[in-house]
Amino acid sequence: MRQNNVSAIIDLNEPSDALLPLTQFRPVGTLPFAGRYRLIDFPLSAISNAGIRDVGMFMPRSARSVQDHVRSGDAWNLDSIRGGIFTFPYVANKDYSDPANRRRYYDDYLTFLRKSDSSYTIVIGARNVDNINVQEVQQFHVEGNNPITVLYKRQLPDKVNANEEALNISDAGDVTTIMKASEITPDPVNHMVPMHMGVYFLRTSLLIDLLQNASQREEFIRLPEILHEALEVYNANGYEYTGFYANINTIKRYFDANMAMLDEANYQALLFSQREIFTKNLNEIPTFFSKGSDVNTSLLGTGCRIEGQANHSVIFRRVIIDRSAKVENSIIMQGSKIGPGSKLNYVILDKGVVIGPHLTIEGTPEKPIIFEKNMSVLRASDIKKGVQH
Amino acid sequence: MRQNNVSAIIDLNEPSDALLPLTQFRPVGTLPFAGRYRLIDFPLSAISNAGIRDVGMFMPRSARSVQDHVRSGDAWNLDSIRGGIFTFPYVANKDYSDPANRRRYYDDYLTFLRKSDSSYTIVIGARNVDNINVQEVQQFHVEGNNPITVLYKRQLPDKVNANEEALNISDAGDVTTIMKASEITPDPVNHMVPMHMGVYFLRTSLLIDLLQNASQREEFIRLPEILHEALEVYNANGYEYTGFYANINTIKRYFDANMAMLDEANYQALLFSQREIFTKNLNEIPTFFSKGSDVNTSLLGTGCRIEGQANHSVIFRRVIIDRSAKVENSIIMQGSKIGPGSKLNYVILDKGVVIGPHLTIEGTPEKPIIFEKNMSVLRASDIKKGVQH
Amino acid sequence: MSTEMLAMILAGGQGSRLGKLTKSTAKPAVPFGGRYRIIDFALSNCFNSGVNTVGVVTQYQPLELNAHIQNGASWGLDEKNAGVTVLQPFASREGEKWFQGTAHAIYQNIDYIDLYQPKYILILSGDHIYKMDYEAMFNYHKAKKAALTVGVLPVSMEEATRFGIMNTDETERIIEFEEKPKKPKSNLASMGIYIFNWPTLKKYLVDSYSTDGKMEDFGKDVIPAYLSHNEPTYAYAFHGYWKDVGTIQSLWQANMEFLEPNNELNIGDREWRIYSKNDALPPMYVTKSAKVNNSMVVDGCYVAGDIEHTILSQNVKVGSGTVIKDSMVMPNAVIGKDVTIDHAIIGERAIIGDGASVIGTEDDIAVVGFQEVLGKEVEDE
Amino acid sequence: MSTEMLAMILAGGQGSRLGKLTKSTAKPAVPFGGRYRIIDFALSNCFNSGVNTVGVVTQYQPLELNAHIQNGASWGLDEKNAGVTVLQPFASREGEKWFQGTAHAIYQNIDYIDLYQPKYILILSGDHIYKMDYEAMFNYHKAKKAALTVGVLPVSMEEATRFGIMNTDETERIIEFEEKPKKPKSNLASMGIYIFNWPTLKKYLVDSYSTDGKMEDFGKDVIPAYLSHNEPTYAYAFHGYWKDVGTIQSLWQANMEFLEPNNELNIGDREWRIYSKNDALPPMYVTKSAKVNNSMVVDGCYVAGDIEHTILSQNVKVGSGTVIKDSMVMPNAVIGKDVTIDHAIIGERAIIGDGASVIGTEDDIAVVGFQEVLGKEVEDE
Repeated sequence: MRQNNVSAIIDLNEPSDALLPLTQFRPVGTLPFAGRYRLIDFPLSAISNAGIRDVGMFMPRSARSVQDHVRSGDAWNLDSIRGGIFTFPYVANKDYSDPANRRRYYDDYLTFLRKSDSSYTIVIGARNVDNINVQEVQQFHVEGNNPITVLYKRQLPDKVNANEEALNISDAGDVTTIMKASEITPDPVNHMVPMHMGVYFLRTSLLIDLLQNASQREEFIRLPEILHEALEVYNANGYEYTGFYANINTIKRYFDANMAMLDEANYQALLFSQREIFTKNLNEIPTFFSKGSDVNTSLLGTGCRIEGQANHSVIFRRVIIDRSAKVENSIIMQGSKIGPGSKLNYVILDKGVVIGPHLTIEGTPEKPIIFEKNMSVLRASDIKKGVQH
Repeated sequence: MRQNNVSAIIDLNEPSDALLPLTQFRPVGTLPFAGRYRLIDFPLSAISNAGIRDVGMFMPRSARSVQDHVRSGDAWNLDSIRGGIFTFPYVANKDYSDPANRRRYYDDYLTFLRKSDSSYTIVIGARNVDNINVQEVQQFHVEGNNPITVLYKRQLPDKVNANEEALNISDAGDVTTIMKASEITPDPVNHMVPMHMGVYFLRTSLLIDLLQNASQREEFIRLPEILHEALEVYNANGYEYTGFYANINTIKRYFDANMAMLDEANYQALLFSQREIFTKNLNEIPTFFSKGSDVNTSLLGTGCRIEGQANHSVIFRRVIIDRSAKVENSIIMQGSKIGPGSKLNYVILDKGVVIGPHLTIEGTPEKPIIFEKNMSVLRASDIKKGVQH
Repeated sequence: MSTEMLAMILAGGQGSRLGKLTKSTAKPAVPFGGRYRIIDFALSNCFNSGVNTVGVVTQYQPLELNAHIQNGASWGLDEKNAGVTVLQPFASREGEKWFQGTAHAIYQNIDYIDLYQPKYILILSGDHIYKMDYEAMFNYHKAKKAALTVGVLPVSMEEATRFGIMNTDETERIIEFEEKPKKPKSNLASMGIYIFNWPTLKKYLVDSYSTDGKMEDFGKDVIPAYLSHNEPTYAYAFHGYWKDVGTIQSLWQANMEFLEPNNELNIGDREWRIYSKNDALPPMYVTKSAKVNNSMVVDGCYVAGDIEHTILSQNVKVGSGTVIKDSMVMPNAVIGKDVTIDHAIIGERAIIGDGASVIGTEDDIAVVGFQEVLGKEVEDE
Repeated sequence: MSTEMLAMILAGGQGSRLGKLTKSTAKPAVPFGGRYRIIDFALSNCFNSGVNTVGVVTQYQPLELNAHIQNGASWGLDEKNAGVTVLQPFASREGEKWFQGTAHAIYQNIDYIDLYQPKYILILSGDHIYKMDYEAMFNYHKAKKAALTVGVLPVSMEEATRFGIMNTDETERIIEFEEKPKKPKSNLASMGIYIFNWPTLKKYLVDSYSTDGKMEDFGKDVIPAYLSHNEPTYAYAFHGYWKDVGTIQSLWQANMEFLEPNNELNIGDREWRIYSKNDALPPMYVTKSAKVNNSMVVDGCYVAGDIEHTILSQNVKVGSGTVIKDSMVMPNAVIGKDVTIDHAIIGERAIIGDGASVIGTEDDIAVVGFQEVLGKEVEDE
């Protein structure tokens, strides 16, 4: 019943080039998702639901969106008199040639971990869509043989990229190495590959040792690499996560994961589970569906005005779909406006995009067309401003 | 009655070399003051007491101490549903050679000012100890002839450094230029010089214009310089501040300002005025004065254990003064410990300094000896670790 | 602590004319407009008008109201030395303090009010839907050097017979007050909104309760006393949308008006926002089989049926084959498949079983109470 | 919402044995130890034990208690779907709900408790000074498969005659309960701390109030009923500092014990902190003429006099020439010059004029009430 003696580390410096232009001014962790959330809501909620109150966040280059969203952490009960959010400021990659910056990197982690006085630490990214039961992971870890526990999700090889990381699991069930997905033999029964989720659970004292050892080295080595190495030295317990999972590392994955939420089973399983997904609270008016509007198989935020059609789409708050406009298979972020008569299919609009009247914009399921934040697309010639890759 | 339509800008990047080593890991703005406060509490309280709820803070290189202290801003009512604290990340000085960083500098300010939708803006530093009535300044500004109002405090020339900035005030009462104190003729009656407090009040629309113009220039120019120039172009209304004032720009000033608070009149006037000084709330046990302790003319925080003597000193929370130790004319910051029998006179201990038993450390009123954060001074040979300058 | 004007919201009414809807909750906590509770309007008006200290007086089933208001942060009413306080009956050495009427409720909370030493006190009702700038009324009160200013709404002469009517002279000073006059002389209906100079009001109340104790009600007792003692009492006319939602019929009507895109209340105006306690709920999901027209839907809703000219509140579930028309569904209601709902109000956490019908008419709105279960269990999808 | 164990703190007592100190405030809001109010101990124990949902039941002069507790954030009791709720009397369709006794107060708040669907309920008193890990007691309760576990304190046999005494068998099961026995058979005194299985307790209460309504008090009614119905009822012994501060004498005594550097309560232990609502006050100022020995002083204090074996609470002012010994001064008291105070408790916001004396003895502590003014006005310095 007492709060868990676990602290959490979230590193928001995750590779994001494959998600451009959506990640031009934000890290992967604050990508809007499913009409209401940001990706970082998933790890923060998992942490909060496990009663964890000490969270260290390694801030990305563009920290504004993280600060705006997380604020004092009150949405996740992280503004308590005990614990709270501890942020590590961003250091440009090249600056790690400076030994003072290297030292600060390790010192930040070590200071946080010692201050938390926790027995265990979970290290978790901000790019996964999932709903992890951290208390169950802790239980699994305590009963396991190895000093580190690592999480995996079984997936079919054709659903993953050959270069993505998978776990090599011994017959005894220990995780011995991390390999490319293409190098792992799929399970003979279900034909699946255990994909590395990038989530580690271990004793805080061990993590402190690992960081201290790394700080003695000549070359700079980041926390994910430290854990990767440690896993191969010590072996790890492999905890299988079985719920909804998406690893948002490409535009295609981002698009597909949003579309997957339009499947009612996924919507219910991920968002209405025992373990609530928390996010920043907003004061917004109801969404108005006018006479003659036509909406099907869609998620919508509040504050929208829908006069036209929306079909199989994810629509964030304060979006306007004007009369006889039609949005299909698209993601429309906060505050975007679609002018009368315009047709969108396989399109992603970042926040505040304005689409003028009577335009037709058509992407493909493989390559949706993306319009950057606050862009105006008022005439047909503007459509080429969209990015497709 | 409705909240004032004023926003505030606090730049925490103030010169701090003359305050080393106290400013090694913190900006001037988070220097501990008077046993309980940080310097930034004074501008934040002035802002809060005037009903201002939009505050832009330009963060310093070492942002941790600012974040730890200010948090969500709730101690100053700055965590409301409307407004709040907007932080501008630190950019290393040299990086302003990069046009992208220059652009971001101006954009940050402009975004904040436009978002605040305020009529007026106060620009204020974090290095002053004072208790400004911003509503009175606003009233004064509205009634004045010039588009900018600047604050000054009259001081005797021997209390200021020749190079400090003073205001040149015309016979008509307009501030026309900023000059060195030594260049200004003191008032023939009171022999005082109007010292520039570095606080400006102006229409937000004018500040936006000034920033936009500056952003067009070739060379980089910071906000204080922009305002300095504008003052000379437009002239300014000079608002005379008459309360307690200290501009903390040297160790000597820092030391003297703390000692000044031991004068009961200053203590009452600054800390028990109508305009409360807010600071971060702390949960701390009472201070215990043991049998035989002897404390006089001193300020103390909570959580201390005093067994020895304290005379004319400023003692922060959780300090231990062991039996027969004696502290005089000194500033002892949070968590420091003074061993039995040790004598300190004209000494500044940063946080968490441990002074061993039976040591005598003696600075001078002009040059107190400073010991850095968490330093251990266990034997006589360690005393030379102290800094005196 | 001191504040120039303190507001007291009288939220104590049992609201028995709302029938089943207020069986286990206070009227100000009744949901409205999909996203709000009635008291949100008074609280938001306070914040938007710069009134930062608010007492909410309640004594009837306050659990939901307390849970809604919490520390007032949702409305910006959580500043130091200010904020919102829920005031309930309590016991003192003098005995138990139950509230007997609007003025008596203020009398019983003098200790609370005096904590803030206000010069003025703003009395509000917790069950009206409107947007009003109390600061403008306050400026009027000060300009008129009034002891009491009464907020009044110009109504039609026919309607005037149903209200307390203020008859004024050419300076807007009130010279007579008539409760539901058969032949009204004026059309200025009292909104139950008052600004008093606090020291004067306090004296009237304390004097009364140390003698005959007759100052129970503002309309019946205090205003007549002020008039007979020649206290300067003025009428401040409010022009704008205002609705008392004290009956099933008016509550339904106000919700239907709320649906109108050009509704005078203008809920979307971001310069005068109406705040509420917001939970972080999942986005609404509109399924393949759904049809939603001329309706408002909010977060947490799951809609598989046909929704026409209807408001769905947070976390409402509507099964497929169901048709809902001209209705208001309150939060957390679960409506099964093939249900027919027409001209109805469905209470919070009500459960309407598959195939059930709830049919009202424009003059006789059907009501399903809070947590009421109708028809057979809803099938798990 | 659901929580495994919910705590209910009974903070409703009028505390008339505290005389003037509780004339206008509830007992749990009485200041203690310079920096605390009595209820801080129960609330901090809850947070430290991982109990995150707490109802505080009160009906007597709750203004100060409410202002102190606010939203519970000071004690970490402000989490979503949890937190602290102050429960006061209210009216329902069934009538007005006044609390008649400890068990009746729980009965009246069944709706609140059921919001969280707890399996267990922890009953606490709001007027004890102690540090206790309720989680350890909870583990005991589950291990014993008890329906009720009573927290007991081993006392001396002489003292046992003043308490409710639990007689147990060798398994620690309670077989008999005696209120203030003349010849005690055991030394296990009830602390007024209970863990019940909530469904069972609820059934007992509901059955009682639908028939004879006799389940008013836990000690007098509920425990005997549990024993007579053979419900498994166990005694959990607590070892540590525990003090009921229900009288002037015991309140003074507990404060003096608090001053002892080796006090068993160990207030400085940062592993089990006692939290309180903290205001940001200026540092304490000890003047040239002051002498402070064997005393505790906190922020906001101004000390120019001679303080010996005394606790000064927040914002207390003590003029020069004044001598205070063996006393406890509550927040915001102003003590003039040349005052003599000995063996006394000075109430909140009391004013002691220049030259006045307040002299008690160890057996008859002198008391100055809340806001009481003694002697002539204090001279402005």
